[in-house]
Amino acid sequence: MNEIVVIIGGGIAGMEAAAQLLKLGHSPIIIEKSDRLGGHVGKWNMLFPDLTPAKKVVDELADSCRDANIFLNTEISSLNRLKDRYNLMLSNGISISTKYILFATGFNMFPAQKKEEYGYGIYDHVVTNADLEHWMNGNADKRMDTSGMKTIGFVHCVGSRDEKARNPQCSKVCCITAIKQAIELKNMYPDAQIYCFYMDLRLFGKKFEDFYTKAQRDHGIHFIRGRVSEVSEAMDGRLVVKAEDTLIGKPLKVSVDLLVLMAGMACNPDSEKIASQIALPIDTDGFLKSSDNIIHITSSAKKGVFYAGACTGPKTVPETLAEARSAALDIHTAIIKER
Amino acid sequence: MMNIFGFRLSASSAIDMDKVDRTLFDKLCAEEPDARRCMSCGSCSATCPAGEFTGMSVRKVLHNLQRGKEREALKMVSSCMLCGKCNMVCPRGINTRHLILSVCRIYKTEESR
Amino acid sequence: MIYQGKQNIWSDYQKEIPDDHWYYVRSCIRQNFFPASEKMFMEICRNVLGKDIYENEHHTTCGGIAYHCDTIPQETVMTIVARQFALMTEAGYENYVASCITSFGNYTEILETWNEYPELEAKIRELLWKACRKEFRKPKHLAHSSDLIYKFRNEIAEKAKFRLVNKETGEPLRVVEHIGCHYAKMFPSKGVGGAEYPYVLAGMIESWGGNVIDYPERRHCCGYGFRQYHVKANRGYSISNTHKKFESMEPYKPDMIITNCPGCPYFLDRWQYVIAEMEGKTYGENGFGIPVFTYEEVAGMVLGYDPWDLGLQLHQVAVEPLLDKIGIEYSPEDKYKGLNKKDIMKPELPSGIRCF
Amino acid sequence: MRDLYPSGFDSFILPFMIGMTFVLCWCGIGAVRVIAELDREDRKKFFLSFLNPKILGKNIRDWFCDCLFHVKLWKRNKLLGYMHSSIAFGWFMIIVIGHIEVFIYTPERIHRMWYPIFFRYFVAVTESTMKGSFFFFLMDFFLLMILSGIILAMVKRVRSRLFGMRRTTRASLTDLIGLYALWSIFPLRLLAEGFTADISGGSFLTKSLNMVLHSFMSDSMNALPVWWAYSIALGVFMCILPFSRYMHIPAEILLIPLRNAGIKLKHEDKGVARAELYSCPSCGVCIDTCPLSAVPANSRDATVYLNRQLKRHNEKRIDQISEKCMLCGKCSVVCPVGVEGDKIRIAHRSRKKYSIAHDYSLIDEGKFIGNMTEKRRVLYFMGCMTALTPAIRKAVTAIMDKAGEDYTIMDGDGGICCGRPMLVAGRKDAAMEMIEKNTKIIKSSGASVLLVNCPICYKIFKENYSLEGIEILHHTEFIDRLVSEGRIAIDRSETKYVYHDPCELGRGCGIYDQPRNVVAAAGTLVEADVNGKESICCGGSIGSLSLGFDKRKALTENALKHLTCGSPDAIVTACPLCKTTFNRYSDRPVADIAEVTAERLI
Repeated sequence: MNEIVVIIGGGIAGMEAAAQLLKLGHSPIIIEKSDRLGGHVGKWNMLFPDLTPAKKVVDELADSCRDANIFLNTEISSLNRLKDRYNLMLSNGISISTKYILFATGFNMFPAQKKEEYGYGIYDHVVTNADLEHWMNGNADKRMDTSGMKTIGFVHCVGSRDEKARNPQCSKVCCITAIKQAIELKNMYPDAQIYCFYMDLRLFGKKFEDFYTKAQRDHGIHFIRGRVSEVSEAMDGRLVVKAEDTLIGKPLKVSVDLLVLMAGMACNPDSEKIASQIALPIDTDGFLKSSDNIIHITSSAKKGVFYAGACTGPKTVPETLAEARSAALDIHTAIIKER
Repeated sequence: MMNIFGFRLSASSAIDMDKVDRTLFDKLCAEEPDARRCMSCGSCSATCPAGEFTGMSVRKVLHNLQRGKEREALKMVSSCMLCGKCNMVCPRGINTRHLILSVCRIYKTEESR
Repeated sequence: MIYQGKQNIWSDYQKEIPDDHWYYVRSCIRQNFFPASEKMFMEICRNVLGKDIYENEHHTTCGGIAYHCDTIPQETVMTIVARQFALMTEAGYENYVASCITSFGNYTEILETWNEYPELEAKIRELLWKACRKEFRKPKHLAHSSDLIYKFRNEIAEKAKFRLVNKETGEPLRVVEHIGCHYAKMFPSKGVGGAEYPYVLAGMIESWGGNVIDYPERRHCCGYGFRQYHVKANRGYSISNTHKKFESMEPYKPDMIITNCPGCPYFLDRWQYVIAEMEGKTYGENGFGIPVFTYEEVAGMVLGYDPWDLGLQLHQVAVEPLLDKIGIEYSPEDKYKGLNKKDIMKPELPSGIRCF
Repeated sequence: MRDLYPSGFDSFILPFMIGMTFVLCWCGIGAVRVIAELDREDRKKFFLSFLNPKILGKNIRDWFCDCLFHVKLWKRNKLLGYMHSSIAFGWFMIIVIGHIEVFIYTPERIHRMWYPIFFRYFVAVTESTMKGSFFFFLMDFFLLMILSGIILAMVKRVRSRLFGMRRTTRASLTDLIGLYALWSIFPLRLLAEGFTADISGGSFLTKSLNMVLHSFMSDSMNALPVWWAYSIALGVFMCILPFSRYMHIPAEILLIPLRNAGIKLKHEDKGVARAELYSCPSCGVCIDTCPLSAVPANSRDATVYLNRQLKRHNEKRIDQISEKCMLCGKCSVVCPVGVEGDKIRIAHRSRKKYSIAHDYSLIDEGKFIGNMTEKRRVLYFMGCMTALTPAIRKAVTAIMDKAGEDYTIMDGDGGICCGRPMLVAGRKDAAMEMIEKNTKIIKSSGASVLLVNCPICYKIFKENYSLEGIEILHHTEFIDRLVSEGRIAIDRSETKYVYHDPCELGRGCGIYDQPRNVVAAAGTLVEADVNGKESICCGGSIGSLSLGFDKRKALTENALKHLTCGSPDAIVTACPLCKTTFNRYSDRPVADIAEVTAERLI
């Protein structure tokens, strides 16, 4: 008998887990609230550090999980537990009973307009990392003035490591994303001066450091250690960015033609909403709480409920995929044990 | 000029990147492309024998030059003894001695300009 | 600039401003700097808007300047404030309205501190009791007097005789709004429109017909900064700040500056003279400066009060070019006439900046 | 023997005479110029040296050994040595014997410069004597010698490895013209003399050739075109000589007395340096020997190319080459004519202009003087690099403690640089200021021995400091002395050590034996395949100004490859910089000599 596994979220974690569960002979059901699979990665253009097209990754994953039951445009109306089974009511009227649920609910982009001082949604040429990827995917964006791109600023940690913005964790991927995007923009506008304003550069992953040195040496991207304090719009529409260069302890200002805010990863309120229906614990950082953070990252406090990907905290694409595989294996082991 | 008020306007100490002239630094990078690779770890400053007396720090020199604060940078550079300790400790392998010699050739002090 | 985006933010920072029955406390220094402003505020509240506003002659300083100059400890300033609240309580009011921005900030900070540390509030109650046998209730609403004018800006606009419009061209005047630092920078939610894009003065300007100028250094301090001005050795620092602000707004060619703080109009006004003397530079047209007003003065002006009754002759920067621009009539010969046309004598005119 | 032509002249000699006159004028003017470029004191020293019989004797010996016999090349490779000396000495002998023949047979023609060269054309043999045959034999013998050298030279063009050279210089156009002219001179001479051997006489070579030629050519007038060709070849060679590598032939004659007179190189292309430049035979021995050449692209930065660029005044390349060099000094050691590649480079560096001058006013030597209140026998100067290799400092002090030495450390908590790094960068004024400050400290200490463990410091202390009454010792000398005096004893182990000669210590200061004694006392000493004078720079040298970190790896690996060919268990060196550099890439332990000693102290 095929065991049904409900996967909440059709991002890369959900797709990868579904693909693995299919291979292991189970019947995954993906429930995705938007009209397409791929989640955040699906909206991205290129992925660090090898500039792999995001579309390629998403297409490959979608292909490998196409035999799963996929409900798009579907939300979970209610979720409750009955003995060892979970009953889900979906917004499309279908109800499912399953022993196994995988949360692959991912994260939300931190809303950059919350950092008012950076003027997102107020000034004409302020965009987020996601907007930039969207634009690089060929979508028009009137904030991108391609004719006058002489100076570009990147603000790291927008809504990351920011207790006042109630998002105290490091979003892990923004440093390397900023460097990637800076290099991409520099390739498009070789004469542009590009500034990255950072608090710490956290470049932990494979080849990340190479990327950083390349950005410095080959692309001449300027790294300024200091958090941007405020942004103003000058008369000509350029943005005046102020920060302290903490390495020499002096205030610094620069006018830029485009300001890219590296919006961080915030917890997804939807996952909290669903989790609360079966009383799953939430961690202090607002993300779902794993039963422990070292060897049981993919397990929850409830039997049959598993986690994969950024629903438990910021993760990179390869980390998310690895976690999805490991969650699939955990589910498989649990199913075998039950039999 | 001391004036009737007993105080005066002081120039801003802030760095204005809009006014930084990059010509000389670009020239320096053509000589020593690794100049841009500094990650400000501070190893060079900590090991510098001149630094103890004069505050010399290759990191700060590089930093100040990139921020248009040439005067501060050049003052430090003049106390370098070229011993090469910074060269040995730099984790990025920047050829600091060549860098300093190139700075000494490319830049000019205000007096000599 | 995306106006819609700003409106979104303003809608996030709407504070509750009481409609009526206000207990008013004056500023220590405003009456000396711009003497008609507080008088005009009372006049507008009572006679134009018809509100109940009460003030008590026993109130004192809030202790803010001493607090910010580090000359008195926190307990002292809190006890002073507690006494102010006690006076309000005794008078039977619960809507506390401060004329001074630093006071407003001071009250806000103390109320917030008491919320976080109730034991401190208890201690202050005890201290107040020991000191003067008074008890107090915390105000239900705390407002700055500019909040009230903001709230009733449209009523004022309806009754106005003039608009902030250039009479000749019909163009709206370009107005710089300068908010006192202690208004919302410490507690953004306590100010109308928050700290980054405050709306309290911008709202008045918009209702009264002007155009708000958004210049890069709009968030910058006027330069007063208590210790920076009070200690003569630091005054260069104070004026350098003001200078930076003027340099930033200059390209926008502002017609006037409106402020809501006691210190700001004074320093923005007087330092223009000092900068002119030191650097030979003026920021207005034809060798004049940019006139600086308090919001009460501007309200009085649009409502049609006589400029000299508003005390505009005490401004360093000549206001006459602006009055001409708006079309407000005034009699030049009465400028230096006091009450009952008594001659208060014309001051010596500076050389660096044009004045009348 | 009698004159064949009463005039004693034929127009074919003109090319030779033009060439000869030209080259003599050129060299004469050149020599005057070189001497004029010396400063007054050096010039005086140069002239006086000729009056000194000792120096004069040395000059003569060097002229013979270096210019004619190429003794250095013989030592390097026998075939290479033979090739050079056969041509040089053979040619010299042909000229000498030619003159002797003229002197004996036609003394009235001795003033005619062309006579000894074209003697066989102008004379006819009258009788056959023993004496005549002897000269004929000698002439043919030396001609054969030269021809054999020429054949070897041709072989070398194709297979230089046979001569122990992996890479040779890339010849310039003038070099090629000169080369082909030189190659053709002697075969043409053979042919010419072969044609006329029946009239003018000859020996085994020429006479035999004459027979062969006559078997199919009867008209002796055929000889004239060949004599023309011989003369033209000579003329071309001499005209091209000043512009080609063959300039080294006359230039070396001047360089030898300059060097023997003890005149130092002061300018990169004037005076001594000019003599050296022109003495460079472009042989390319320096290419293989240069540690930089471990990366093939770097072989264009060898001294031979520096010389070439200096002659061409290609400032950009000169800058590049002179700043890239590690100043290991190996090219100077192996150079057959004694071009001092490292000194030329330093001289060039010192002509660079620096708009930012040094300012050491804040570096206060008083702080160090104040720290040394008690007088000790030994003052130990660690140097900057040792601050980053504390194991060496610990070992040196442990050895001194064991020996009961009375010492103090001059720069235990940071010090003033010795000045050598600045000196080799060509900024002598700045270096002198550091020297002055350190001298003050050293003198105020009252110590009688200055101990250093860094060869870089050691060299400048030895050469540029004036520390009268204070003995300057490198720690290798110091430890060797302690061992031989019995003040310390080393427990010998079975470990196989290879000793790496640091450039500044070996070639720089001539210290080769003391460290080997110490290493041999601690274990088995094996030698690297190139060692001593030809030891390969570790790649970490402060001598190079422009060589980046990433470019040095290959050099270090190459040095390690040579060091470890005897499969040693560990590498021993005597320089903190070599130690750090080797440690980075070595597959076996690298230790300073002091560490090895301290570890095995009994």
